[in-house]
Amino acid sequence: MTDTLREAYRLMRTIRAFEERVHDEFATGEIPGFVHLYAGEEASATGVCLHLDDRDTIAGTHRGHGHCIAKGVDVKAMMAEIYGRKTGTCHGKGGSMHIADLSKGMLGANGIAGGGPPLICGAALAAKQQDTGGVGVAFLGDGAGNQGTTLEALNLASAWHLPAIFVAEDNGYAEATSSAWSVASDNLADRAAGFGMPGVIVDGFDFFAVHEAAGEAIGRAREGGGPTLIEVRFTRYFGHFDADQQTGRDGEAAHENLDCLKRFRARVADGGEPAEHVLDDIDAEVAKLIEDAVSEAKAAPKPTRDDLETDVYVSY
Amino acid sequence: MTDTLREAYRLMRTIRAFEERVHDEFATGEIPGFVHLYAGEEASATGVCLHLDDRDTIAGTHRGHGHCIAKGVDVKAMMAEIYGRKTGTCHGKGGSMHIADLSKGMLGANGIAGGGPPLICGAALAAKQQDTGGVGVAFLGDGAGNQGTTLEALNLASAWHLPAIFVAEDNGYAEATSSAWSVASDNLADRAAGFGMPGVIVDGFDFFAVHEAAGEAIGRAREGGGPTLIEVRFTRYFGHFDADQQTGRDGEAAHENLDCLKRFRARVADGGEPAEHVLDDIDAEVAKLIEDAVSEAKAAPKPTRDDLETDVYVSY
Amino acid sequence: MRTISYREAINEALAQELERDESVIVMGQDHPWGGVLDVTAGLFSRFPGRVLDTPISESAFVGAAIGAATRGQRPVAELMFIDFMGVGFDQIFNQAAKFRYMFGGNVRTPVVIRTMYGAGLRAAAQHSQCLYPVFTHVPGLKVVVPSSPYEAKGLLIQAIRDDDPVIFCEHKALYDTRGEVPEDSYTIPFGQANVVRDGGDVTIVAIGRMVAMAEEAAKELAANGVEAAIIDPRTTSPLDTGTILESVGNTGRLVVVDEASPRCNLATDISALVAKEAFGSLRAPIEMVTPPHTPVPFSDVLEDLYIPDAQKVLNAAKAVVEYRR
Amino acid sequence: MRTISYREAINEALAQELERDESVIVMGQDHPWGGVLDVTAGLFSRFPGRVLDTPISESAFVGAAIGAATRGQRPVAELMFIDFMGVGFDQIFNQAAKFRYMFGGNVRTPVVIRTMYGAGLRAAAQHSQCLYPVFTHVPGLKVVVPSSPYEAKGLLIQAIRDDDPVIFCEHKALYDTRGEVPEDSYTIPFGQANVVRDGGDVTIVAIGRMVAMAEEAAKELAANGVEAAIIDPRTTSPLDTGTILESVGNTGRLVVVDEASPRCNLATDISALVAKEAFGSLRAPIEMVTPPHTPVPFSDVLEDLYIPDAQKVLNAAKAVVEYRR
Ligand SMILES: Cc1ncc(C[n+]2csc(CCOP(=O)(O)OP(=O)(O)O)c2C)c(N)n1
Ligand SMILES: Cc1ncc(C[n+]2csc(CCOP(=O)(O)OP(=O)(O)O)c2C)c(N)n1
Ligand SMILES: [Mg+2]
Ligand SMILES: [Mg+2]
Repeated sequence: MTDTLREAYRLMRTIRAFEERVHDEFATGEIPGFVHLYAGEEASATGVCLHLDDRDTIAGTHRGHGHCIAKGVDVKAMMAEIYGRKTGTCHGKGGSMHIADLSKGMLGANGIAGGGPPLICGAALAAKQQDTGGVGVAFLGDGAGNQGTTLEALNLASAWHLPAIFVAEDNGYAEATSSAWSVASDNLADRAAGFGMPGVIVDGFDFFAVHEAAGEAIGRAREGGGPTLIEVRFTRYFGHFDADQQTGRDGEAAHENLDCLKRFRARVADGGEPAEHVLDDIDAEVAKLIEDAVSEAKAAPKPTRDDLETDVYVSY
Repeated sequence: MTDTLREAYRLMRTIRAFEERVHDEFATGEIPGFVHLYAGEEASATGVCLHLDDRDTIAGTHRGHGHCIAKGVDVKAMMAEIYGRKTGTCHGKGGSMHIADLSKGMLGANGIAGGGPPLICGAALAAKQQDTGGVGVAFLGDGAGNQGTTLEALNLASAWHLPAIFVAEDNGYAEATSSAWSVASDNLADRAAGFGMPGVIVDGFDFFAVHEAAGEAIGRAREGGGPTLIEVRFTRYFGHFDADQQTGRDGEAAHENLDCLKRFRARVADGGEPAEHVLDDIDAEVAKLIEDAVSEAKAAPKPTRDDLETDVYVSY
Repeated sequence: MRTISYREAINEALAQELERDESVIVMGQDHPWGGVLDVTAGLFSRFPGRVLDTPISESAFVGAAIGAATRGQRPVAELMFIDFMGVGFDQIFNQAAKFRYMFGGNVRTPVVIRTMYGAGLRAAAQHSQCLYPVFTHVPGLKVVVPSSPYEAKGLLIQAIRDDDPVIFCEHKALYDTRGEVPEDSYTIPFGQANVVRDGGDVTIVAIGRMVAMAEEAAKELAANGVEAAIIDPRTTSPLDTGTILESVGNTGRLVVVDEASPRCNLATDISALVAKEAFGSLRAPIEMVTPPHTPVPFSDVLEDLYIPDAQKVLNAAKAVVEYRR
Repeated sequence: MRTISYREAINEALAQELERDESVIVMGQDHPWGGVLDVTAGLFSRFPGRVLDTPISESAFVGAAIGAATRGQRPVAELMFIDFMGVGFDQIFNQAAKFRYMFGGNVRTPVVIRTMYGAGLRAAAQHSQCLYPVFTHVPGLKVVVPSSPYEAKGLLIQAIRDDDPVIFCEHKALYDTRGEVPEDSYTIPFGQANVVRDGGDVTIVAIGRMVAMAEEAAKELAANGVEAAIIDPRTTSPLDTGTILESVGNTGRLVVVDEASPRCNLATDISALVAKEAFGSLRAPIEMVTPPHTPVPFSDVLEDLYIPDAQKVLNAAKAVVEYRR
């Protein structure tokens, strides 16, 4: 368990440090396009993905860096991708919203709200056909919970009795639109019953709560018990995309009180394991990793004209 | 009330006679394309539409003749349309699956499963904007209840607090696929809660049950109480489209016991009103109407080359 | 050689690939009962667990086929009518088509989406469209439009073995057409047109069911001493531009026959190709034979007028042959 | 005249029509807050109850706009990025586009779907597409692609007053472009191209943002003594074929510049039109300047190579002008 806790902390800290650094770097204007930051939601990806292994596949969202890191995608290659470099996860062709690494079971961040859930039905179906005991996990935002592709996927997962888990990350807003308004039921989890699966709600700042609920759902899925909808709730830190009007940012106070890392530290301090200095060491290691990731990304070559027309097809 | 009952019977009988005749005529090969028959489901369209008036709009399904007749679309023009004649509701350009009459508040049968529910959100929105007290009613099949367009529409109707009613006609099958399998919850009505609206289930062979449930929902919608999902249950008579393998036909027995017209007659016999001979007269009138409709349709002119490229745009 | 129908050819291709490769799975509405027009008849019971029924949830099950393709399966999903693409297109064009490029080459998505297209069955505006130009427009997709039972079998087997996403467009009015088809498994490579007929006077490029219209017209032309070459591209993406350009190089005259709506369709695509690449050999305007810019009408009279037929192809061919500057 | 941005021109058109006609309503994601790139800023509070927020349910709210249009409203719905058409296309192409024909002329559907298209913002493969060729392909839709603030305002007002469904495609990289725009309300009729520049040596037809690329190239050409006519069709459906054919009649040379993917796009459509209708005046191959057949890449280096630019237009124009048989 201590190993798991260390790993949990390391992942959450890595995501946080990655996102805070991307936030700073984006402000310099060197990162092209848009970035959507996962900072604050670390406990969700981490609590879920710690249960996963090579047999399993996840699909992320447009706010996908955290999902990637939690599923083991290389942090340096991710940073290079965000900078549009040839050394990036996608050789600079995808960018922040399309980081994927199939070899790690990461089927991609996704620029389409609701893009992931159907795909994950497929990953779960493949696991079932191949009898690997693997599962598929689709992360989605509260806003994407109103997209027909998501709702259909919930029903299909049940009809096919798939080892699929849908993690609805309700951070209160889709861009500036509140989930209290856009989700007509009180909770996204209320939709689960209409699609014949269990629905649970957990506190997204509490790694332990997420970890436990995910463990139960994933365990059930592996044993042939079918899909689950987990609603993970939190308050958004930053604006929708970085550098926007910061609507939905519920003030600095939220940052203080609603922080999975602080809560995690407080909780493990009670138990005594992992020791504080271990966590501090992780902080330092992560800081260095991110520092290296940024400097290597900046130094890395950009793609060239030769790369423009490759990788469209396997053969054509 | 006697008037309403007479009208109810007349509508149901008209639909039944229309569909049985189309069934026979289709067998002769003179009707082009495909027809999907509503026979057996008359109580649904009738029970709902009797509450509607000029302010109100409905959207039908591919199995749409009954919805059209119940909303007052001209029966002779419908028959001519099914025969592809110039005198048809759509001048022969639409056919069975696309009969519409906006002047009667009928926004079209629809070849797309789940095509109607979004449109009806719009009709309800227009009624709300124009403050007419009107409502929109979308009919949909059990199969279409799994289509994302339908599911999104449920949520939107709630979020916008629209005067919209969704009538899910569960006849047990979508083509040959049973709703018990394809609808992952026990009932389609179970989905209502997940979209913040009431959901009710009624017996589709019982005109009175449908009429009562629809009255309540429509009344609530007119008064600003928002949308409702009504699940109407029955067993399908014929095959999916006429002349197919008749999968899903649960035998002749169903025809005997599960018949809204027979039940209606039995029930009003108890009450004494309308008198049996009144109903018999209606049967005769309807029989003549359908006979005339068919002979006029057969005699009507077909469209010509001049009609091919008209009516694509209002202006181009 | 034995003669079977287009429907049977497709069914046989599916069966042989299901037999050959464990990773092949097949899914679509009503598949346990052979699907809407019996194309998948018998497969459900013959390959237990590998032929799946689906709810009417095109985004979800087409997306699932795509997701499964990235995870080691070779799914064949049926979009019953191509007209239904509107409720499942995102998964096809933003997901499957773009994965490989967006992910820097680190994924294969060997999915086949079988779908019925075309007019002729009085099925009206929402069940008669062609729409393959829309898929052809999208980089990352391959698009197949088989014109005969022989083509259908060989191209479908190729599609299933192909490592890219393939849209396989079956003309619903061809299902009962019969033709010679080898019993053994075989593939027809993508991007290789079939020269249906040789001829030095005019080149007719025709897509899918339109190949038959071109053949009828060519017979009539031959009776009048005009020899038409007929080219069936078989796949619209990739397109065998070489064969088309070579033929126009010989004939100097081109007619393109496309059942799709006339704007931004394959007729314009192939005309433009030739106007750019073979201008020097062109001796007449390029004629396009297509339906008018209208939805597909229901009435039999109107639908018959709508669909390009042999007579229209003949007229167009005559016009380009007789053209003098 | 006063100068405003493309963004402001669109906002002003919406405001003036909301003001003028009670039946106009406006809807889209985040509309209470001005939408994603501030295009609808201020309208929500200025027109209470007539500017609606929507969930991320494109089928439902685009469909609702369409349904409302059949019932007396003139809705303007925003599909935030045109790339999101894949989750709402059915309502647009099978419902709105076909109603009038399927229903025998007995309906009007005056809906406008505003949507952002185009590359240049490093927004990658799912947020940078053009896709107007797909809408142009569909009979029953009108498609507008404004190239400047002046065009944007006049065409949007026309779109709102128009009785048919209109897809209004705004290039996201043009929002900050400024230009002279009258304060009063005005309309620009559909199907009338703008002759941006006269010239007798070569005709350049360019769509949307590509008009600017063509203008840059034309300056360079003029410096070399070549006078290019530039035609901005403004609407791709209906298309002003007359103006294009007339110009090619004069110049005998054509370049079409289209930012859309190269297969079955507007470049092929217009090339094919000319190869059929103006073959007699053509003196050179028709050149098309388009991106390659790939998704839109993320990296700035690659995206810059991807997008057609003035240099590519210049090269194409030179090639056709210098062409000798
Ligand atoms: C189909 C679709 N519609 C709209 C958008 C534009 N968009 C991008 S992110 C976003 C908000 C998403 O909200 P949510 O799902 O709650 O995720 P969050 O950003 O809060 O993590 C929207 C509307 C999109 N990407 N895809
Ligand atoms: C989007 C879409 N997918 C598939 C179809 C093909 N289809 C036509 S009717 C039908 C079954 C519909 O079942 P249901 O909604 O239960 O209506 P019923 O026929 O039982 O009245 C199907 C699958 C369609 N028309 N539209
Ligand atoms: Mg959110
Ligand atoms: Mg049904």
